[in-house]
Formats: sequence, structure tokens, C-alpha cells
Amino acid sequence: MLSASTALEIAVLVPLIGALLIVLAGRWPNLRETVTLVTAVALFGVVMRILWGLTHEEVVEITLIEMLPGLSIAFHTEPLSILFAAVASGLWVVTSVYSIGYMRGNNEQHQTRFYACFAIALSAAMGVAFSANLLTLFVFYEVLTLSTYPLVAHKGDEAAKRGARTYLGILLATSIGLLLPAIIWTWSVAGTLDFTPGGVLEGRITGGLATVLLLMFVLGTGKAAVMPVHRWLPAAMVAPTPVSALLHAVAVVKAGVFAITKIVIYIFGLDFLVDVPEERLLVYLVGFTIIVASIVALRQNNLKRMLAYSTVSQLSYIVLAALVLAPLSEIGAAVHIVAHAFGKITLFFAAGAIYVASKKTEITQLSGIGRRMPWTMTAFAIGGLSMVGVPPTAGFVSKWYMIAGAFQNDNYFVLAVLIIATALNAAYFLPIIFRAFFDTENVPPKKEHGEAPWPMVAALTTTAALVLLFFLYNGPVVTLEYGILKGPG
Amino acid sequence: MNKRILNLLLMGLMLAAVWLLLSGLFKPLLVGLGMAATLLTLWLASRMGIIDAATHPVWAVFRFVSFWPWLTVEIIKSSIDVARRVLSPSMPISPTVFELRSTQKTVVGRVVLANSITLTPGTVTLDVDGDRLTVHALASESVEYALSGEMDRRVSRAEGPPADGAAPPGGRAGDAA
Amino acid sequence: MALAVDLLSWALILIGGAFGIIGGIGLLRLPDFFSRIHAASLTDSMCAPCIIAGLMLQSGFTLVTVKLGFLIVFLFLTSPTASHALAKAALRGGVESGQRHPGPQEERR
Amino acid sequence: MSFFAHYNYHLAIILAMIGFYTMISRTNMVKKVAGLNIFQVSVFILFISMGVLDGGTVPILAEGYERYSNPLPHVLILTAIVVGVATTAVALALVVRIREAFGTVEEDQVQAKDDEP
Amino acid sequence: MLPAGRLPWLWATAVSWFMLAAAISLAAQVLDVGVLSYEMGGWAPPIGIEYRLDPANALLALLIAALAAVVLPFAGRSIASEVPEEKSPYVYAALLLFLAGQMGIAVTGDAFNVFVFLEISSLATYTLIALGRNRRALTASFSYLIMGTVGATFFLIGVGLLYAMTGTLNMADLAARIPDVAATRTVHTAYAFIVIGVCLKLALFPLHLWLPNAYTYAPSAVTALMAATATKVAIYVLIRFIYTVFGPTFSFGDMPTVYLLVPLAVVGLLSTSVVAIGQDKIKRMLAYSSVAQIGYMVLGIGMATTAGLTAALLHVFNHALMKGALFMALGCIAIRFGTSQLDAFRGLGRRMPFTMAAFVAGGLSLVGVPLTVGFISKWYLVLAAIELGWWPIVAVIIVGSLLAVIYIWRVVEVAYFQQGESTERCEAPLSLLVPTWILIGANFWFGVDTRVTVGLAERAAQLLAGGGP
Amino acid sequence: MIAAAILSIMVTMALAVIRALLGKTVYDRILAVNVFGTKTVLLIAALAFLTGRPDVLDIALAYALINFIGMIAVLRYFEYGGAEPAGRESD
Ligand code: NA
Ligand code: NA
Repeated sequence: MLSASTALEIAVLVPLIGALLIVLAGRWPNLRETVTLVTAVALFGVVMRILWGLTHEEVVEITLIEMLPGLSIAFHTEPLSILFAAVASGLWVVTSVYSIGYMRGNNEQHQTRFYACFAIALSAAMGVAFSANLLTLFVFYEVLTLSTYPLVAHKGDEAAKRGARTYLGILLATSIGLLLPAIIWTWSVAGTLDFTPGGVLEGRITGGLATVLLLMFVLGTGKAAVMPVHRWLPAAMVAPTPVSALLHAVAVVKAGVFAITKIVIYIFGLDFLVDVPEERLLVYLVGFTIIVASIVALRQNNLKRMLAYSTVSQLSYIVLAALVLAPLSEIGAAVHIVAHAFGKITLFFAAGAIYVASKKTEITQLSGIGRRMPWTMTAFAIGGLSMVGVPPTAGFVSKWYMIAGAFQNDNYFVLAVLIIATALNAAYFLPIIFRAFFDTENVPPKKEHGEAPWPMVAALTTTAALVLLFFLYNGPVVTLEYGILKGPG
Repeated sequence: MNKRILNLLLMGLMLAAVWLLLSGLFKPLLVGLGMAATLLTLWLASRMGIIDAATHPVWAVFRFVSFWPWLTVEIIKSSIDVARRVLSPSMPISPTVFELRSTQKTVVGRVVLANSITLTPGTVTLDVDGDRLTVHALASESVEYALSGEMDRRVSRAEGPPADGAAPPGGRAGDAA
Repeated sequence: MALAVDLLSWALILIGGAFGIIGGIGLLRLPDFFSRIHAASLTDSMCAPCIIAGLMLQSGFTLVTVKLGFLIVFLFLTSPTASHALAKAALRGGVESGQRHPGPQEERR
Repeated sequence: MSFFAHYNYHLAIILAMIGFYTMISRTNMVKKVAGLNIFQVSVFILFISMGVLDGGTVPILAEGYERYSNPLPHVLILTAIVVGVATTAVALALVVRIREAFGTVEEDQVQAKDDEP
Repeated sequence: MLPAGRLPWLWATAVSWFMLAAAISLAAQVLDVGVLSYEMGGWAPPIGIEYRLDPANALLALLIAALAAVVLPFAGRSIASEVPEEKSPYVYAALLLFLAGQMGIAVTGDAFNVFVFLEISSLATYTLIALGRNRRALTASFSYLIMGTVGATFFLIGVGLLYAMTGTLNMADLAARIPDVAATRTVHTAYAFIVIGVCLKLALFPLHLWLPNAYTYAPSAVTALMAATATKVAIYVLIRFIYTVFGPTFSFGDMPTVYLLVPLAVVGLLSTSVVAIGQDKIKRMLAYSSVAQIGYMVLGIGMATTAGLTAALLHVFNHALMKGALFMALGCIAIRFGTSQLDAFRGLGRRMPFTMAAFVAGGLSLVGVPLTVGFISKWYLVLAAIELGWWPIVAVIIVGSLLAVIYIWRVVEVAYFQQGESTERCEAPLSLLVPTWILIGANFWFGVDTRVTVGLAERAAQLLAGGGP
Repeated sequence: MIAAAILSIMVTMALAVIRALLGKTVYDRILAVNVFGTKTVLLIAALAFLTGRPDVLDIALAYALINFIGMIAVLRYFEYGGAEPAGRESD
């Protein structure tokens, strides 16, 4: 049986080997896709093994390479890591199924490159998830950026290239320009980059400077798409839908918010930041992002763009929750990583299914589509309701913890933001659901169509089911995440 | 005996003598270096085709011995003439270009003539083409004198009967440079 | 005898020096390039040999004398060659060479 | 009279300036090389003149002399001259090749020909 | 006159390997018994020339020998494809002369001897550059010759003035005697001349103008070797003179070295990085990048701390590895396409996968990605800057890396995401790939296992900053 | 007496320098430089006597050689189209 430390070692390796095999199997599509699926399942299994270890008090930390004293590439396990890794690897399985339907249904080019880069991106996501220090986090964060570039530019036309360049430019510029200096600063202040329970900065830096450092971390982690560094996300909508799923739900943006949460908890430490009044300024910035992105989403007609801005605002929920600094809100942040992942991936799967079946991309074209694609649109409705936070969906659970956390700290600004944002979310999701099921068809489709190919429908049904299931069975996750509140020692 | 070898030997002796005279030191190391330099020069010279079986410029030096004193007197005379013209306030000069036919039969002979003309202040050889010399004179008086062929005759006389180094008829005598 | 040699030596040096200066003056005064060649020729053919000869007389008969002799021979071989090369190059380079004597001349080349 | 006390320095500086100016102001590559040579020679002169000793004679051993100038600068500069000659040779060889390739040794004309394909 | 073909190459390669063996044994002895000294012809300094090996120049000698031993096997095919066959013997002759000069600078303990070796290697370099295919190689070589000779002559002036003041040319003796005369104008002038002269040779901005053309038009193998070693040796000379001969007290106390080197390094590394982004000829792009990287090294030197010097020495070593590898990768491309124009890179990711992978790996190292040597030296440089509290410098180093990302990415994008006219595989021959990948491997090896390089650099830096040679 | 020789040689050299500076043609300058060179040979020879170190005569000989070769080299440069733009015939 696999030991936990071996599992940790191979978590990054499994998708990499998968990518290699995918390239080698490139000439035989069936084999290639089988490899993808097998790899995804294997990775999920490995992550589950690590999870099992963690729940049985098997704390693992391994150092792969020590370049200089105190400067190493190292992995460890902790509740937040395992949550992110589990979501990413689990959704990879579903996304792989969906991708097979989408790529074949659309006759896409360069499919081998697509699957290989996808696997590398997952490898990087595992690296981010299990990173035991900021340097490791940074390295895999950049690998994730680079490996997803070919995916975003997949179509290869001018628009795709332009979008991909914006994507790459913003992510690299913010990470090298802000995240890296923040890491260096941390090193020079604390003398270590290790993620340590309780943080490493307390007593070593003044509150004002800590806020500046935190701002550098928040904006430097461009993947979290806090305004004003959110622009890469709408620009990346040129990508094929499975890629959007990867970006929005599986790995990329989650890596961003995961990183911020982890930094807040393990580098700054909640106890330290609570005593820093200036930290509130960041809360305002993030709250502003939530509201503005929601308003922008409301004004979109393109379905995928609307979803993109929705992601911007939902990500800021997570960052906001992390910055509220109450124990319950941290749980809320962690849970929302899961909830949003399930919900958003359902929405994107649905949008992709609509596109594959009817070639429709605009919201106004969707009137009456619910009757042609009942499964798809039902899943869409579930995903949308989860975004709003209506029971019985996953979104309700996370919002519940966030609001509870805000009450814990008497943070009424956050409460107000959450309430306004919920109203806005309802204002842009509910009309679509009504239009799809209750309006009559206004734009006749080019050809008669029903549901999209079955793998896609299977995938989106699964994720929609997960949204509902998470509402019912979130207990283990929440229990696990209480682990992050454990103090030092 | 092979004439080329003889010429080489002679040249080598000359070079060795020059070395010894200039160095004035007779330590084994320096003499050895001198011999090495001599041999290197000989090798280069024969590679460049300077030494062949036909002629050896060294002979010319001896052959023209009778010509030197006359040339010295000539140089002194024309030097005074040029000096007078340069210093005279009116500067009585009349630069002229003229052509001269040489009667020498050897290349060496023609070179001696051309160089003698140049060596003499007041005249300079501009160009040599076959047996025709283009000459520049500071004053037109020199033209008549040069055309009278006094120098040409003396060079020819010193040159002696044509030996093996005869210039090809009408061919280029070669530039002095 | 020694006095005679000394006197001769001084005379030669003085004559050489004088011709050198005259040549220099000519170099400045004469109006065109080809005329100036003759002034230079004055310094090469008169000044240098005279001065070196004067020095030779000063040194008695030693290796130094031989070296000075070498110097004279060398200058006598090279200076007309250099003058000729210079004149020829100037002619090719299109420097005005003064009037042509209506003597036995044909069209060159 | 500090100027004349170190006149060798000043002469070397003047020479160096002449060489430097030539090198910078001329477009003709041969003249540049000439300027470079003047510049180098100024340094050689500086070095050698520094070795001079008041009342010292040429550093060649001879009867009747006690005081010689310092020969070390001479030796060094001899090396430097050799290096300089080699540099000049390479430079001139390059100029010859440049003329073969571009048909000119004027830097601006070479530049102009470079801009053509 | 000379036998063309493979014999000269084999000979040169054998010599380079022998040199490597010698350098290794010397380095081992230095680590074992400390400073090694040898007097040329038995003449004791200051009359005679002393060869002297300490950890600093043992590292340099090792670097030169190692890179030569890797580049010369590479040169065989590369030179054959870029230089006419009848001229290739001259290439190897000049390469060996170049190496002799470089090694000479590394081991000599005599200031004037440095000048001589500097010129010997430079003369060989001029010839090598002129052997490039494009006729512009000639003009590139010519302007390098002019600038390089001026630099060397400046250096000579400085050395001459030092000699006038101290009566010695031995660097150890100079170091001992300069403090007594440090207050004189002559020594100040000497310092200025030496620093400026060496900076010309090492192409510090704004004295770098000769470098881009020289690197661009020289044959690929020559560029690889030059980029890897030539400027490094000049950096070494700069360090030697600033830290050993003049000593930190004089260089940084009496002279405004910091205010000269640091601004120039900063402006240079930023501006030339920006210029590199605009280049369509990748060889020229890397050449500008070299000028920028020289900026990093000079920055480290200008910090006047042991940490800064350590970083500079590390970067000397590490940059040699990365630039050598990158230029060798370009050589692999040149052998197939005869150019390094960006257009030629279209679709190369598929056509020459191993070459392009090497280029990307070298590029990552250039950017300073962790696990590569580039990260190690930049990390030390940043730490040195933080130690001094020079936060703007930290920002500059990071911005420089960001600019490097941009110019490397341009190539990656064209090679991997643009279609070429052909998709046929045309991978470079193994005789080129293997040496290239050896250097790439070294980029990662020394990026992970830093004990040797960091250890040596720290020892050397302590030794140099301590004053004694 | 040797001082007189040196003086006159230096006067000649000065005059030659003036001509070299005045020009007009490049050949005038070369001529002046050549005169300057040969006078340098004499100067060195005379100085050898003045300082009583005739060893220096070797330098005079070497200098005469270099002067001549340099002169021919420069002339060849001008003859074969150094000064003129490209394309001039040379024989
Ligand atoms: Na004459
Ligand atoms: Na002459």
C-alpha cells in the first residue's frame, strides 16, 4: 500500500507522467483519452490516499530539493491543501469526460497538446496545493500559468492569441512584479518562507508595512482576480469551454484564492492580522471588487463573459472571507473554494453544451432553450442558484459560514457587501433561468438540436448533483477544515 | 657549378657579413641567431623568386664603381643649382615633364639610370615604360642637359656588354619601387 | 692631420646642415608638389650624406664608421626609390605636373 | 614650473588627445587605425619617459657609465609595441577585407551599404 | 599550407580537454594547499612574472577550461557549417590562442602580464569574429578592435602610472605598496584608467556598443565561448584590481566607485533588456541580454560587500553556463537554417524539439527561475541588496527578470505557437545537441546542488574582500 | 659642432612639419613626412654622437628601414584607392 509520503511525492508526478504518455499516445485518440481518464482517476486516488492519511493524523512533510539553507522545494499536507487538491483532482475526472465530448463534438485542432497541457496544469496545481513554503508555491504557480497559456490560445486565431497574451502578461507581471518581491520581503523579514501554523511575521513587521505586504500578496496573486488585476479572466474567455472550466473551477483561479488564504493563515497568522487595523483597507478593496464585478456581470450579454465576471466576484468572496479573519469565515473561505468550484464548473459545462448543441453564445438567444436541453438547463439552474446562495445548494453552505464569520467579528461592511452581492447575483442568474424555461424560442437554431453529446451531459449532471450533495453532506469537509484553525504547535 | 646555388651562397655570405657588422658581438648565441636569420631570409628570398640563376644585383654594385664618382660630382653640381633657385627671391623655376629614351640593355642598367636621375636634385623619374623614361625637371635647363644623354651614355658604358640579364625588347623594365 | 680631419668633418656637417635647411625652405617655398620633390631630394642627396660623412670622420675607423656607411648606402638606395614611388603615385593620383616639354614624346598608354 | 617639470606627461596627453580625436572624428577606417596607433604610441612614450633617470644613460651596459635609466619600462613597452603592431596588422587586414566586401573603407558608406539588403 | 578538415578540430578538442584536466588538478591543489605560485623563468618578482593561483582564479580557470571542453566538441560541426573549410584550421588556431590568453589572465599575478594576455585573447577574438559568414562580421570585428584596443591601452596607462608610483608590477606587491601612496593624484588617475579600460573590455553600459554586433556576426561556437568566458575574465580583472590591487578601502573609501558602477549597472541592465525585447535577430537579442547580465555582475561588485561580491562571482559562473548553452542552442538552429532571425523559429518547437527545449531551459535560467543557476545568483544578489537596504535595487533586479521573461517568451511563442512553412523534423546532429545539453544539465545541476559553486564563490569573495590576494 | 648639426636637422624637421600641416595634396604631406623621417634618422645618429653612446646607431638604421617601408606602404594604400571611392582601376 502506498505510504502517505510516497503519495505526496507522486501527486505532482502522476499528471506529469500522464502528460508524457498522452504525447506518446497522440496518434491514437482513443488511447490518448483513455490515458487522460486513467491518469485523472489515479491522481484522484492518490489525493484520497493523502486525505485518508491526514484524517488519521499522518502529518507528512517532505523536502525534495534544498538549494540553499532554508530555501527548498518542499511539500506538506494540511487541511486547506487537501481540500484544494481534492477539488482539483476530482473535477479533473469530470472535466476529462466532458472534454472528450466537447473536443470531439467540435472537431478541435491540436487535441494532444490540449490534453497534455491540461495534465501539466494539474501537476502544477498539485504542486501549489501541497507546497510547504512560498518558494515552492511560487514555482508551481508560474508553471500553472505557463502550462495554461497554450490552452487559452488553443483556437490559434488572432483573438485567441490576443486574449492569451493578456492572460499571460497580467499573470506573469503581477506574480513577478508583486508576488516575488513580497516573497523576498517576507524572507528578509522573517528569514523563512515556510508555511507555519500561526504565521511567521508576527512581531517582525509593523502593521502598516504588513498591510502593504498583504496587498502585494493579494494583488500579486493575479489568479485570484481581485480588481484591478482581474482583466485576464474575461480576456481568457476566448478559450474552449473545458479550459474555462479548468480556469474557473478546477485549478487556476482556485490556486489564486487558495494561495491568498494560505498566506493569510500560515504566513501572516490570524492573530497577528486581527491586530492590524489598516488591514481593513484591503477588505474594502475586495468588497469593492465583489460589487463592481457583479454589476459588470449584470450588463453582459455574452454568456461566458457574464460567467467570467461572476467568477471575479465569487473569488473575491473567498478573499474577503479570508480577510475577515474570523475563524468561521476562514472555514467559509475554504468551503467556498469547493462550493464555487462545483457550481461554476456546472455553469460552464452547461454553457459549453449549449454552444456545442446550438452554437449559441448570447444570453438573449437562450429563450426557450430549456425545452430542447432540459438536463443541461436544469443543471445550469442548479449552478446559478448555488452562485446566489439559495438552499439546497453548496453556495448556501459557504455563504452561511461567511456571514457567521462576519458576525463573529461584527464586521458590518462585509455583511452589507454579502447581502448586496447576493441580490445582484440573483439579478443576473434568475432572468436566464426564466428565459430558458418560460420564454418561447426567439432565435431559431441553424439546425434542429436536442442535448449535447452524452459525455458532456453526463459530466454536467454529475457536477450539478455534487452541488446538491454538498449541501447535504458537507460535514466531513467542514470538520476537516477546522484543522486550519489549530494554533502553532 | 649551378649558378643559382652560387648566387644563394653569395647572398648568404653578404647577409651574414651584414649581421656580424651590425651586431658587433661574437657570442655563440648571437652568432647562432644571426645564422638562423640569414637562413630564414635566404629561404624567403628564394621562395619570393628574388634569387635565380640569371642575375645577381650584387655584381651591379661592382660593375658601376666607375660611375659613382661622376655621379657624386653631378649631385653636388645640381644640388648647388637647386639650392640657388630655391633661395633666389624670384625663384627662377620652370617645372617641366619630358621623356627620355634609355639605351641600356639590362634591367639593372635601366634601374641605375632612373635612380641616378632621381638621386640628382632637380630631376626625378616619374615613370619607366620599356626604354622610355618620363622625367620631371625643376628647371627647363635640365631638360636639354638630360636629353643630351650624358648620363645615359655613362650608365651604358658602365653596364658593359650585354650579359645574361638582357631586358626583353620593348618589355617593361620594371618599376624602381 | 687630426685637425684637418676635424675641419673637414665640421665643414661636411655644416654643409649638410645648410642643405638640409635649404631643402626645408624649398619644401615650403616651391609652388607645387613636383617641384617640392626636388627640394626633398636636396635633403636626401646632399644633407644626409654630408652629415653622416662628417660623423664618420669624427668617429675614426671603428664599427661605428661601418654602421654609418651602412646608413649612407641604405639611404642612397631607398631615397630615390621612395621619391620615384611618391612621384609616380602622385602622377596617377592626378596631381598637376607642370608643362610638358615638346620633345620626343608620344601618347602614353 | 610644474608644467615643464612633467613635460613628458603633457606631451603624452597631447599625443593621446590627437590620436583619440582622430579615432573618433574620422570615418575612414585607415585613419582610425592611424589614430589608434598615435594613441598607443603616446602611452609608450609616457612609459619610457618615466624610466628616465636624471643624468642616467641609455640602459645598455658600457664602459665608463654608472648611472643607467630604468630598463624595465623599455622591456615592457617593447612587448606592448609588439602587441600594438599585431593589433595594427589585424586591423589593417580587416580593413582590406572590408574593402573587398563593401568596396569602401569609409564607415558611413559601409553603413549605407549595410542598410541595403 | 595547413591541413584542413577534422584534424585541427580534434587537436584543439584534445588540447581543451587536457586544459580541463590541468585546471581540475590545479583547483584541487589550491583547495588542498592554498595559494600556488610559480615564477616564470626563475626570475623573482618584481622583475620576473609570477603566476599565482588562489580560490578566485582557480574557479575562473576551471570555468574557462570546462566551457572550452564543452564548446570545442560542439565547434566541430558548427564551424564546419559556418566557416569555409580552408579557413577552419585558423579558427581552431585562433580559438586556442584565445584560450591561452584567457587562461593567462586567470593565472598571472603580474599587472602588465594581464595586459599582454588581454590583448592576446582579444586579437584572437577579432580574428574569430571576422571569420563570421556575414560581411558585417568584418565591421563588427573592426569596431570591437578599436574599442577593445582603447580599453586595453587605458588599462596600460593605469598600470604604467601604478608602476611609476610603486616600482612594481606584481599584483601582490602593488597591493602592499599602494596604501602608502594612495593619497596621490597619480594613483587616483591610475584607478580611473584601469576601471574604465576594463569596463570597455567587459562591455559595461554605455561602453557596450561593440558587443551586440560582435556576438551577432561571429560564428556560433565562437559566440558561445566568448559570451561564456571573455567578458567573465574581464569581470575577474575588474574584481582583482578593485578588491585586491587597490583594496576595498581605497576603491570604495577614497574613490566614488559605488556611484560609478551601480548607476551604470542599473541603467545598463534595464535599458539593454528593453532593447533586447525589440530585437528580431535572436543572436543579437541574447547579445543585448549579455550586456544586461553584465550589469548584474557589476552591480554585485559595486555593492562593496562580501555578499555582493559573492553574488557577482556566482553570476560570473552561472551566466557562463546559461549564455553558453543558449548560444549553443542558436548554433544548433544556425546549422539547419543559417540564421537566427525570429521568423526562422516558426514551428521549431516541433521541428527541433530538443534544441528548442534546450533554448527554453536556458531561457528559464536566464530569467532566474528556481532550480536553475539563474535563480541562485539572482537570489544572492537580492539578498546582498537587502543587506544594504537597497530596496530600489531589489526592484530593479526583479524588473530585469520580468524583461527577460518578455524577450525569452517572444521566442517561445513563435517557436511553439506559430506554424512554420514546414513541419518536417530537422533536429540538430547529436554532436551539437550533446554538448548543448551538457551545459543545460549544468544549469540545473548547479541550480539544485549549490554547495560547490556557492562554497567556492563565498571563499573567493571573503578572500578578495579581505584584501590579500 | 654636433649641436649645430642637430639644430639644423631640427630646423629642417620643423619646416617639414609645416609643409605636412599645410598640404595641399596628400602627396605633399607624405613627402614632408618622408623628409621628416629621414631627418629623424640623422637626428638619432647625431644624438648618438652627442651622448657618446654610438650603440644608438642601430636604432637609426632600424628607423631608416621602418621609415622606408612605412612610406611605401602608405603610398601603396593611396595608389590602390584608399582615398578614392571604390571602383578605381589599379594595375
Ligand atoms: Na632628384
Ligand atoms: Na627617403
